[in-house]
Amino acid sequence: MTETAHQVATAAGTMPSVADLERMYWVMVTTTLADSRAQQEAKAGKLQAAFYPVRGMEAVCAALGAVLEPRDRLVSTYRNLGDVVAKGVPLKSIVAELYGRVDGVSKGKGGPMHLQDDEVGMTATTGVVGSGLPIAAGLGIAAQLDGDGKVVAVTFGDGATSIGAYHEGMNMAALWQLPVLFICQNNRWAEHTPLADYTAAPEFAQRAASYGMTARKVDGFDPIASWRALSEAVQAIRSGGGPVFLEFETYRLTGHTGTADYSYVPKDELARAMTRDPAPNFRTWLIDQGLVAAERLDAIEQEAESAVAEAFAFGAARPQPDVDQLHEDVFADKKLVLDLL
Amino acid sequence: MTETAHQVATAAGTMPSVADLERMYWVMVTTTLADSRAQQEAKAGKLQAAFYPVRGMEAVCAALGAVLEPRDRLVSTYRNLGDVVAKGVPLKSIVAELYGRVDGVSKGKGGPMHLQDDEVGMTATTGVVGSGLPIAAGLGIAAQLDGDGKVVAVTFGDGATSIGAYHEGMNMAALWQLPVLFICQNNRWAEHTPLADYTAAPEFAQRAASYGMTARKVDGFDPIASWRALSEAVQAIRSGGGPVFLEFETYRLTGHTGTADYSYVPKDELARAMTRDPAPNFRTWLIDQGLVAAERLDAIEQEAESAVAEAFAFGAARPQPDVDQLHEDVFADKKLVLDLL
Amino acid sequence: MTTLQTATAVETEKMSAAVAMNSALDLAMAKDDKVVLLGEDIADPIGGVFKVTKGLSTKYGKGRVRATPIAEQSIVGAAVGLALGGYRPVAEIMFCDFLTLASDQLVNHAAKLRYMSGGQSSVPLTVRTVVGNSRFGAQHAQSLEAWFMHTPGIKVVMASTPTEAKGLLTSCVFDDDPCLFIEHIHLEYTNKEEVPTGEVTIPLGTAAIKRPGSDVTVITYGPAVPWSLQAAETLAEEGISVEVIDLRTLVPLDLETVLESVGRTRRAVVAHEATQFCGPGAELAARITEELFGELEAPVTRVGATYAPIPFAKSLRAIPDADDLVDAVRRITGQ
Amino acid sequence: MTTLQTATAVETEKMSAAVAMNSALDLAMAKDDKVVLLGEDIADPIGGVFKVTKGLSTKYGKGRVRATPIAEQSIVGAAVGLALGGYRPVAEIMFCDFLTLASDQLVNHAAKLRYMSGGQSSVPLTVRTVVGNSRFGAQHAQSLEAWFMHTPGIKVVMASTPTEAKGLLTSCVFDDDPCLFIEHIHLEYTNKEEVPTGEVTIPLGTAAIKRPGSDVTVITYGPAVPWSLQAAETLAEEGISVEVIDLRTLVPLDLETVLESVGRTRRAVVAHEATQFCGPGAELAARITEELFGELEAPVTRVGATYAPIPFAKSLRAIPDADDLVDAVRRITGQ
Ligand SMILES: Cc1ncc(C[n+]2csc(CCOP(=O)(O)OP(=O)(O)O)c2C)c(N)n1
Ligand SMILES: Cc1ncc(C[n+]2csc(CCOP(=O)(O)OP(=O)(O)O)c2C)c(N)n1
Ligand SMILES: [Mg+2]
Ligand SMILES: [Mg+2]
Repeated sequence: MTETAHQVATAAGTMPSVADLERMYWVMVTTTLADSRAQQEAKAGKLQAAFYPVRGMEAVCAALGAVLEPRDRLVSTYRNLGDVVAKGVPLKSIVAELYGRVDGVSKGKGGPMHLQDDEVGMTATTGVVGSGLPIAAGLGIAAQLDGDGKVVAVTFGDGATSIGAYHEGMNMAALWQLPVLFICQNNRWAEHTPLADYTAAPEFAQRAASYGMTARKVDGFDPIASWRALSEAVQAIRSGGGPVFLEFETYRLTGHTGTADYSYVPKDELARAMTRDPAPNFRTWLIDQGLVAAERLDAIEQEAESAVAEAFAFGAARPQPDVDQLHEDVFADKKLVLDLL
Repeated sequence: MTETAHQVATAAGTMPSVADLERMYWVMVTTTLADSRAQQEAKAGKLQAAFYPVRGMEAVCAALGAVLEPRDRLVSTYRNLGDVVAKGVPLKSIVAELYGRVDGVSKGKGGPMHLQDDEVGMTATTGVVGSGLPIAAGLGIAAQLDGDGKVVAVTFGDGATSIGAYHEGMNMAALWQLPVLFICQNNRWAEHTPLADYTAAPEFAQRAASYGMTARKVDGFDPIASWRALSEAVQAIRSGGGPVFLEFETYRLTGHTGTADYSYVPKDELARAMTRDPAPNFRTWLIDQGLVAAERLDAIEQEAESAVAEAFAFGAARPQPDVDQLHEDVFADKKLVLDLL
Repeated sequence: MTTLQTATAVETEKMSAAVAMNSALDLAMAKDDKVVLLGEDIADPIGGVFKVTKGLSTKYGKGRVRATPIAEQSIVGAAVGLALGGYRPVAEIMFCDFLTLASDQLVNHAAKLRYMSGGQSSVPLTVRTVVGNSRFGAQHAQSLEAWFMHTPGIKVVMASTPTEAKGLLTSCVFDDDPCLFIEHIHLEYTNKEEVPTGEVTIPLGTAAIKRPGSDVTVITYGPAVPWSLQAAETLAEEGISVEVIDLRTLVPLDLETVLESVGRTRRAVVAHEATQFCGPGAELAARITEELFGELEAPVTRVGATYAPIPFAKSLRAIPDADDLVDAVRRITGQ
Repeated sequence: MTTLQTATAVETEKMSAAVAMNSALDLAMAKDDKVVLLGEDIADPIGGVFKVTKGLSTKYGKGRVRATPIAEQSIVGAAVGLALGGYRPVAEIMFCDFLTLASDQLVNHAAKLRYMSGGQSSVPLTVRTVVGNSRFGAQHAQSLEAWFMHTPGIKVVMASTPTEAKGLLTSCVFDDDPCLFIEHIHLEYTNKEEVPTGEVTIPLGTAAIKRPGSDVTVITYGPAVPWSLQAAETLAEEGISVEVIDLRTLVPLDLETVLESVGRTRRAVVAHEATQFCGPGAELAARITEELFGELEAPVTRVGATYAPIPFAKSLRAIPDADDLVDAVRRITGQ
């Protein structure tokens, strides 16, 4: 990670279309704003939910959203806000789910750790570290059997690389050359434990390559570098090249949860990471490069701001699910449950 | 694997003492004979137990027995006959346990999958693939805290490298530089599934190195090469160098269990492996090198033969445990169990 | 009550349970190309260590019949993914004891995804597994059905005959909820019977009265059914008329059949091979008592495995048998 | 019955359960250098996400207090190894739901090694874990004590007060068998009380009568104790005298205290937050009925979580509370 602020890839290479650049900026700004708002509500005790901020990961999420098609599937984690916004889940349905309200994507029954929206290929979100990888492998088998070039992406943190399910999912995907894109969001923390305290082998991409798949490390603060790595990977996977592992180097810009202490973070490390804050850097760069005008970016920001405000107003105001939902969707047939009571 | 029969390491290097060479030969012959006898009894329906032959692994087991001290600990698997003989568990107690008899190492309550003898550091034997690795890591923490240079060795198959516990144990050992020796017995089969069908990354030593530990591949048919690699590793570990992973290339010379079909094995592969059969090759080499005289080896063989015959006669003849053993050793205090009935 | 529904009840063949389940999977795969199998060693030539998938990889290809790495979490996890991707995976976990390795995927994902997604997800997977016995020792002998009964969102099925194994497995495969199908090593090959060669389905949640009787109801399932019937035979000779109910599915639970029977006999024993303490019999005993309190002549009695790991030595018998059941019935009938 | 044994019953301090358990671990580590801790995030500065290990890595060093990788199998597996190596490990599994990831090590190894080795091995490990609630959703809210009750060879403990948390945890740490110690997120910080600052031990297998009564016995444990006491208060106002028994340990089980009480009251309700179906209450109900059949005035009733994953929305209440218990007691007392 270099220390230049405002740094975004300048090296030559393919570039997203202007529409994609604008959408990426929209995703980044929306995510940043919604994230801050959710943290604020959580700290105020108004949002009674475990909320896991995504600050620092906005560039990767935005780039992922730009390279995936709606039919492509995404499996995410508890730290999912950027992923779900990028994949196109409507903001109101997201926020209503954070509040556990009837208009949430999952009718308020899943909550913030389990955001899911089949309509846009946001297939599953797990709260158990690493458990998404075998599920993604299974979706990869399904996609491979379907034979239509669908890609399955799965996001997870650096800490997830320690767990058994990670290993099993990686080996299975490599073995069968499944169309799975493994996205390691390396924010250098596993809850409150720094990377160096949980592994002697911090080069995740290198370790991933040893399973027999393509693997690369990417600057995850840089939306263009992220977009390039992701679109290359998706193309390779779509054309049958088997799984790809990308490690995105970022930093967790906030505490582990919306309410957690973060005083233990080394101040200089955090300050350095803050200079790479994805959305403001991207804005500057887009203007500097003459790709998107400041006015257009202002408009996107305003749109995002009001969308976030509206979504939170909506989410907090909607009712909670009716009690008859308690035994609905335990099984396909509700009657079976009633027999067991 | 070269195709020369009678091949044993000839390259210069340190050598076991004559006493160790003789003991290694004794372990190999005893294991081979006891293994064949157990298979025979199992096929005849007289030994009613799942027995997992070790034919092909004798050289590695013998070498391991020669380099470990009694205080060093060993964690093994269901395929444990060579390990337990090499670690010094009395043959009669082993065979009595195969038969589930009261004089078995575990009073007949564990059976062949769970041979254990605390007296000689044969600390645990698991029937769940890969589960020994985290246990070995824990024993490694204990040894590290004891600070007395004890080494913990754990044996497992090539197929075990696919499972989550393997991964977690490896990462933990590397992280804390635990005094653990990982011994991968690569016999190229995971039950009835060949290596190429369960991983795209068959270079286990290479993958192991990516956890941040020393790792090497060794010719496991060669007792001298195995002994050299193992003693080097044990020395390094004992002096605080952290964990070492050794992959021993062998071949499963029989079916998966004592009674399993093995018709599916590629005949040429098996024939080639058979030319490397550890005990007879070692015998020839010891004589050729003038290290141990043929007469001495004959005497060892005879001793082994009668010991095996005696052990099987003993094991089959001894009584099964008394019924009052049923609730003994569920908890330290038997009374607690009686309260739960 | 219908104990069996056959699409074409004509042709039959003598089959073991293993062969009958093989036939169930074969027919399911032929009928619906969304049915895929995965598990250790399930491909030919070996066709599964219990031979239940024999021939299927040859017939349907290694894309639909996948021999996996030794990795139970990813076997069940991949089945969850396949199910979310529109398939009907049938995963084999070699021994029930290894469900411990896959229980995160079964319990936290398969069983909860429909609920947590507000009904968006179906997870139509089947996990087949086998309960071993003491020939393998304590790590290959546990009956863990109680764990999954206690887990809302997953169905639990155990068959006791080849025909029912075929019919129940077929129902699991085509069920839209996750199903755990537990087989028993003793039932896999013994007890051959005439089984329809065509499709057989038995609705989940229907118990079967395997022997009518009037003095005591024995409620049982899976491997305990044969020895319960044997005990009933012995007791008949003593003049005690025992009704034997084979639950067949533990979730959903056909309590109606159970209560109807116990309402008549006014005495019940629950018999199973799982550990008795906090086991399936506890739920049945509690429930029967709640519903029929005033009508019972004796407390509902349980016959299950004793509180101990399963010992290897045969002289140590932790798992109950017909004699234990005979004793229990004699006790509650005051003989 | 002794509900509390204090080595030095003099000095006390106001403590939450989290602080009391911290004190228990601190004293245990000071007393016996074989006591070692491991688990995710347990080292300082954070000292565990529930702060139970706060300060201990600073005091005893990172050799004895190890923050681990996120790897539940190897956390418990390493604890098994440490125990076999002569130590008394205390492993923290952040949420009870993640026991699913470590259950092979707990069930197939920790619980069986003494038995399978014919008594050679002791496995004196303690696994501490926490039951969450719906603030985290369905994957962080399960009470899985029934799974481990059903597993021969492991003790299961749940405390309901700070002092008892300290005393029971200390007993677990120094017990020679594997112990599962389940905490509840609500009890961790609320309900402070005066707790002895010195060592406290409470023998495993001793229940405590938390409120004497004569009409109905409520048998409960862990997080259900406070709301059971609350229900008893409400019912007292209606003239129903409820005896509340806090089991404190589920294995071993103090059935004697339970039967003595129900023998007097002749009515019993079992209350817990685990799923009711095939849960701990089933065993208790079945057992009480077996022992006291002729003496019961009403069937033993159960109050447990309903059959559903734990929903996130608060309007959906899957876990019972005082009102449910009040209703149940009214029902069986015919009010
Ligand atoms: C199996 C499991 N263990 C523990 C936890 C508790 N936990 C939640 S998030 C987290 C840290 C994960 O770190 P990382 O994978 O780096 O992801 P990040 O949170 O940094 O995005 C932990 C340990 C969990 N959810 N699942
Ligand atoms: C977790 C688990 N899954 C499946 C099995 C069944 N099983 C016993 S041995 C074996 C093959 C293991 O292969 P490998 O690790 O190469 O060891 P080998 O038997 O060849 O020595 C399998 C799958 C098991 N014992 N444990
Ligand atoms: Mg992280
Ligand atoms: Mg092998």
